[in-house]
Amino acid sequence: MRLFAALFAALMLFATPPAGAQPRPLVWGDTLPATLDMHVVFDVPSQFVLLNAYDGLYRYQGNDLVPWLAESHTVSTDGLTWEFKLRRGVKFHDGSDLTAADVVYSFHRLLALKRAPAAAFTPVLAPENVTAPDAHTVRFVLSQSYGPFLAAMPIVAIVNPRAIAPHVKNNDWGAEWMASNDAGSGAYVVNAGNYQARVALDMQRFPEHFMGWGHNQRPIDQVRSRPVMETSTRVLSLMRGEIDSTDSYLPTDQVERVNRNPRTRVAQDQSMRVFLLRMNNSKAPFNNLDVRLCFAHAFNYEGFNEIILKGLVVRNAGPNPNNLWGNPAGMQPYKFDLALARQHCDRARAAGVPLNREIEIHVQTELEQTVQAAQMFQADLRRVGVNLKIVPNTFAGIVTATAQATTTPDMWVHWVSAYFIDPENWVGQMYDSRFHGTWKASSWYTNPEVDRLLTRARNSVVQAERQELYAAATAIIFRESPDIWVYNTVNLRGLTRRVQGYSFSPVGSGGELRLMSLSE
Amino acid sequence: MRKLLRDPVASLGLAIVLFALVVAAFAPWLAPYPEDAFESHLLQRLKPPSAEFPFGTDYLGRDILSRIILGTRNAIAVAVAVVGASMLIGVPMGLLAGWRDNWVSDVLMRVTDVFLAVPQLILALALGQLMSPGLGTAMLALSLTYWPFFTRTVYAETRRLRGALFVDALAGIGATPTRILLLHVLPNAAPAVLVRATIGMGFTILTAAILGFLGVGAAPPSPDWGLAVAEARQHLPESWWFATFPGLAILLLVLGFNLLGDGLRDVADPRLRRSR
Amino acid sequence: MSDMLPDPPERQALLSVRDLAVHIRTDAGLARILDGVSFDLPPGGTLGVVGESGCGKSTLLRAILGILPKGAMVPSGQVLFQGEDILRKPVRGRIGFIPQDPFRSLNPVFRAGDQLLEGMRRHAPGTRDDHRKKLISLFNAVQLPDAHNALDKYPHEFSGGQRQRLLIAAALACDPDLVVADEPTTALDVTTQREILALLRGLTAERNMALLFVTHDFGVLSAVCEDVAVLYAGRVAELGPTGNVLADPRHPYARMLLACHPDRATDLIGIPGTVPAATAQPPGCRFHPRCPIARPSCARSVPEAVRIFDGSRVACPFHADALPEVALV
Amino acid sequence: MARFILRRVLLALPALLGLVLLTFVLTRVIPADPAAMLAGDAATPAQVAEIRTRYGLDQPMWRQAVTHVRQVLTGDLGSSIFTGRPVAEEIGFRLPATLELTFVARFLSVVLGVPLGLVAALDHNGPVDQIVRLLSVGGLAIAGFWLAIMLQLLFCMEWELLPLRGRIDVALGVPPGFSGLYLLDSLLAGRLDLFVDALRHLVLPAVTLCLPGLASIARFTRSGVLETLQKDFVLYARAAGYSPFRLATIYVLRNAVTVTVTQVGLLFGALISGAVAVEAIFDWPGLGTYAVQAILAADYKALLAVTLVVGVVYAVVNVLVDVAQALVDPRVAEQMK
Repeated sequence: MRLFAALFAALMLFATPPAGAQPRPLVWGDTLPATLDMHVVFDVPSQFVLLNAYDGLYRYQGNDLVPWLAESHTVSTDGLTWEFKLRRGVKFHDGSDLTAADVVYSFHRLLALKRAPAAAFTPVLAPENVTAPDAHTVRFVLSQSYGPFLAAMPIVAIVNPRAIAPHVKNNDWGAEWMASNDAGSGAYVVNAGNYQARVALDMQRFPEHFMGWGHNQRPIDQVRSRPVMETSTRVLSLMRGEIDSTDSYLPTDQVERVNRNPRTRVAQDQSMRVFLLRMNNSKAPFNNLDVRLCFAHAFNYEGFNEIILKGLVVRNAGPNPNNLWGNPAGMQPYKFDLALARQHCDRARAAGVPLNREIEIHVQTELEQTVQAAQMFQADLRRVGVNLKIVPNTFAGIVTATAQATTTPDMWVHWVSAYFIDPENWVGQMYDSRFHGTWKASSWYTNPEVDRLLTRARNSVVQAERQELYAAATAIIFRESPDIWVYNTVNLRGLTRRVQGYSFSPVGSGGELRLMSLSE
Repeated sequence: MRKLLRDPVASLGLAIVLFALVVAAFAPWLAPYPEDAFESHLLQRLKPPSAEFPFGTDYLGRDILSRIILGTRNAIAVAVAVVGASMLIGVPMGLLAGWRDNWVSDVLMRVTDVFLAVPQLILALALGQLMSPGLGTAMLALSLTYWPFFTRTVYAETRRLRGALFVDALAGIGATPTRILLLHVLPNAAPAVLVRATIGMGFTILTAAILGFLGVGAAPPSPDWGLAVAEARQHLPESWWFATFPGLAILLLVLGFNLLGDGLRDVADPRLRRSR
Repeated sequence: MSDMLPDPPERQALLSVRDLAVHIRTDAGLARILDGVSFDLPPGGTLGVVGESGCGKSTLLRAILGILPKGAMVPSGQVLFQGEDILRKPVRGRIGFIPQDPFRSLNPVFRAGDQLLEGMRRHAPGTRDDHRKKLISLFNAVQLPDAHNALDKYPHEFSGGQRQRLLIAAALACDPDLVVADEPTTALDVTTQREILALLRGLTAERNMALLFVTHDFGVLSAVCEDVAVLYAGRVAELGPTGNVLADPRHPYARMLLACHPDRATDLIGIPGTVPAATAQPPGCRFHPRCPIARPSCARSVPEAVRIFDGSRVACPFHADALPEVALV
Repeated sequence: MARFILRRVLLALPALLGLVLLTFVLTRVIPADPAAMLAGDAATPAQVAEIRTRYGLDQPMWRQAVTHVRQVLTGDLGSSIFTGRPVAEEIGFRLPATLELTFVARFLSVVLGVPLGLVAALDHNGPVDQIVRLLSVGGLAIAGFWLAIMLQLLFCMEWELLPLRGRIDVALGVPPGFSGLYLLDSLLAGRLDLFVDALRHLVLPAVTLCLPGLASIARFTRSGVLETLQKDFVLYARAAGYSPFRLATIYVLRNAVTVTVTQVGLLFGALISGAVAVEAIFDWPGLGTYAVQAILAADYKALLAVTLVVGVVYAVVNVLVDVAQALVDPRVAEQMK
């Protein structure tokens, strides 16, 4: 008993961390990607590693694409040959120089592994067509003109072949080693010894980074990434100062509270992440336009956006984010109108569309908002006589199911984030039937005219022409209402107030550490 | 029964279980807002407990008391289904394995061991992903992991009873093994099975709640209690009532079944009864 | 309301039980296990207590040893040991105990020594080493084979007879003035039984220890005890010198008991009816529902103890009456 | 004793093999397609198909099963198809976290449960007994995840006394050491500050997790003590003059704990399962969260390995339990000979 009392006293004594210790490192509480190999993963969390440990030829700063490892580029008039001039004096973390050969190696590796980030390139780029005419020039010859080529350039991490070479096994391009190690040139160096997949990633500043540190008077030296799994724990850990940042999906309910806390704030930035409810257009009842219009008018956009999400999102009329080019002028979003919805549904019923069966809507259980949206929709649809059944699922499960039209659920709820800033990322890959079988194109929408317009837009390199083509395609798609587009995300990231210099970009959700500093 | 009622703790359990059964049976009439099983009322979301909403409202503005009342049905239905299915698998296997010592018995018991060695919740989670997650899947997963307990119970009882004099006597007058097992051994094993089933009800409600909490159990808008706690998490600590009351409901009902099971065990097992 | 007054203290009694009643509250009601039991045991004396199962023998022992079960009440009476009331304050060490079942009386998970030395540690002077030496010498005295290593063995490594020897040695370890033995030989086979009894008798006589010996075996009784008390339903039916009681029992119960099984009265086959439950003792003489010579008065008042010629006391006013023949078949 | 242990180990093997096969079948019928997961967000169907071939996922199920069993038997758990890292290595990081948590939780259950059971038995049917009974039944009735949240609500949010998540304060770093058990490592390194911090992080998850075990152990100890108290040898020991305290704590308890020891083992599997929700809530980087992540990511390699490891831990603990039982009760060893 005395022992217990002593123990308790000791615990209380240490209840407040000892003051005057060395400055607390930045603790990043966002989700970590599955692996550190940037040629293997390509999703929202992977951007954190991509932006900080690696560099690409170009990079997004805000909504703008700026030259990064490349100084400049040229493109031939037919849009097939692209040449990038590299900066001089760029060093990898091991001190070796970054040359054109390393860029070529990186693209070869990417195209050989054929994993997610390669998807934007494989249709138009063969490995042998990436070459280095000299030590500071990289040449790409595409098999077909490809408009979004430059926009997709920041996806590709340039890796150090000399770091990888000793670890190559069975012709795997060093994939096993790269999963937990760093072969980059980025502003931060991964401490591979402490790395635990999805649990802990420690990084320290790379003083020799080619962009220099002149822009930042007090750069952060030590960064520890500690993903917090549960949303509520994440928010509370932030408010108690255990972590310095949440993920960028901070629940809107928490915004006020985080802002009220003297230690924390919420960074709010309009992003490019479209929230939508999908419909499987290949099957009854959603192969009927009236049904789709009925559903589009039965969603309480204002209630969801303004009350549940407290107005921290922006109503988005179509598949492309509002704040991106390529939208037709004057597109008026669908309105919540149950009377109109009922008319459409009645007309569909009269035409013999089976609307009496339960319609399944798959939600991502771990993402609360998808559940809330479905529940609200369910309640409203009951008033027009439609039964919605909510099926909990995971992103993995849904991705698998959407590989075939027959296994794709009636409906499902998700976001389309900014992987690169180009309408191709949204409307292009979502409604061109050539992408059927990928989750982005999972509404199985087919319209030859739209296919034609989107292909032309993809293959053009003339901005004005592309703008027009995407707008024309979007206008058609909007009228046919294949999905229910709800809002464009305002990125909400909780931060401790000691984090300074946080600067948002839709790609990477503002996770670029190079720009940040800590005030004490 | 009288013995059970004389035990204050067990009668408390019985009272809770009976209360829950009544609530489940008349849920739509007892709930102040029965339509809150499906409806949402966004304007009154996350209201603290008041006279209008004794347990407050949840994140879609639904009355938590109503949803707890409506959820009782779910909880009990799951428990009954899972325990029933587990008994259907487990009891015959236990009888079969316990009757003779041969390879059939060995195989059956080894299979049981395998299922017992499987980390239960992980198996349930994996199975929860097997088909689309939902209450049905959760029930299947729970039944698949719970039957070995019945097998073990019945196995032990059968082995104990097969050596009993009356079994020898029955065999002597030419009763078939099936007849002996079903008409004589099974009724004698029934008290042990009953105790196991009662405790299993509580256990199942608890595990189903965990599955609901982890997102592979009941699906929204089901007024499932575990699901409600999960939904409530991101509204803590402000909306404490949202997590607290559904959790208390789980606690109370499981407690009821466990107390009842505890009391039944004392009544059923004369060896332990002596020590009570 | 004692049915048997104690003797005038001719000899200074070592153990004097006076008007002892023990009641236990049970689910079925109040069980009056013992009622008004009185007897004396002089130093060095040997008293046998006989009776069927359920007549209160064990409870009597437990009262003397101070280990009555939880919930037992003593509404009246005293147990004086060397003049001290040991019901209020049990004595340890000065009373040795030999339990009924050597198999179950040792904790299987401890070595023999750990268990037997514990009592000495608390109640006998000297160091642990002294205790060990003394126990080993006692083991030799009780003819336990391999006495030297016995302390380090586990109970399951001894045979039944060996275990009983072990326990006899343990009972003597603190040099008690009284040894209480609870049917110490029933669990053993006949040969072993005889040896153990002889040993016990010899050892107690040699050390001038009094012996209180509970049994339901008349044969054992005559071999060991000077005096005998016959218990029925929590009361002493008859008390007197063993030889006399066995040769000429006066209480109807004792007479029938001995008539059935002259030397092995293990149960009451032949006596109609059953021993009453302790919770439902009949009024008056507790034997009267089964007694062949019972009269109406027997059901009304508790019979007074009657002293007869040889010093025996009999709790039956009609002890001189003949029993009908049929009752003695 | 060695033969006895060997026999127990051999008995556990078929169950483990069965477990390997069972989990294989179960994990492979999860409809989420690992190949699709691997290929990632922007993959084309052709890319997915190629990955399926590369990982042998297009082979018939039985063939995959044979390959899998062969790999497991040679000690190769494979690489996580999600993170691309060797599963054994990943589990190597995670297992100590779970073991530390479960051991501390189990330790708490025993040191609190045994005395509770004892006092309940000694006050048989008295008020203390009834209270302990209510508590122990209640302990089994409480939903761990809910209790965890309530504890967080009070100790972390309202009173801010204890940390909310994780094993150790991020700023302090990881204690140097080989075992991965932070309490042990920090003590060995002489870092009291780390030890205290790790302990503070352990308090709430361990308390949450110890409760069901505590309840069962209290129950089993109680009935074990009650049963032992009825034994003749207790009567004899009382007559021989044991002090009541010594009688209760040593003489009786040692017999009673044989049952309890078995329970400790049987409950160990449940404990690891129970850790799943608790780990998720306290963000404890252990096997439970690993399993959940593996399930969500359709990472069947990882899931197989987790189930196998948990099965092995379960089997090992059961062997240890048998050994412990043999040590407590010499008759058990006797029977096993």
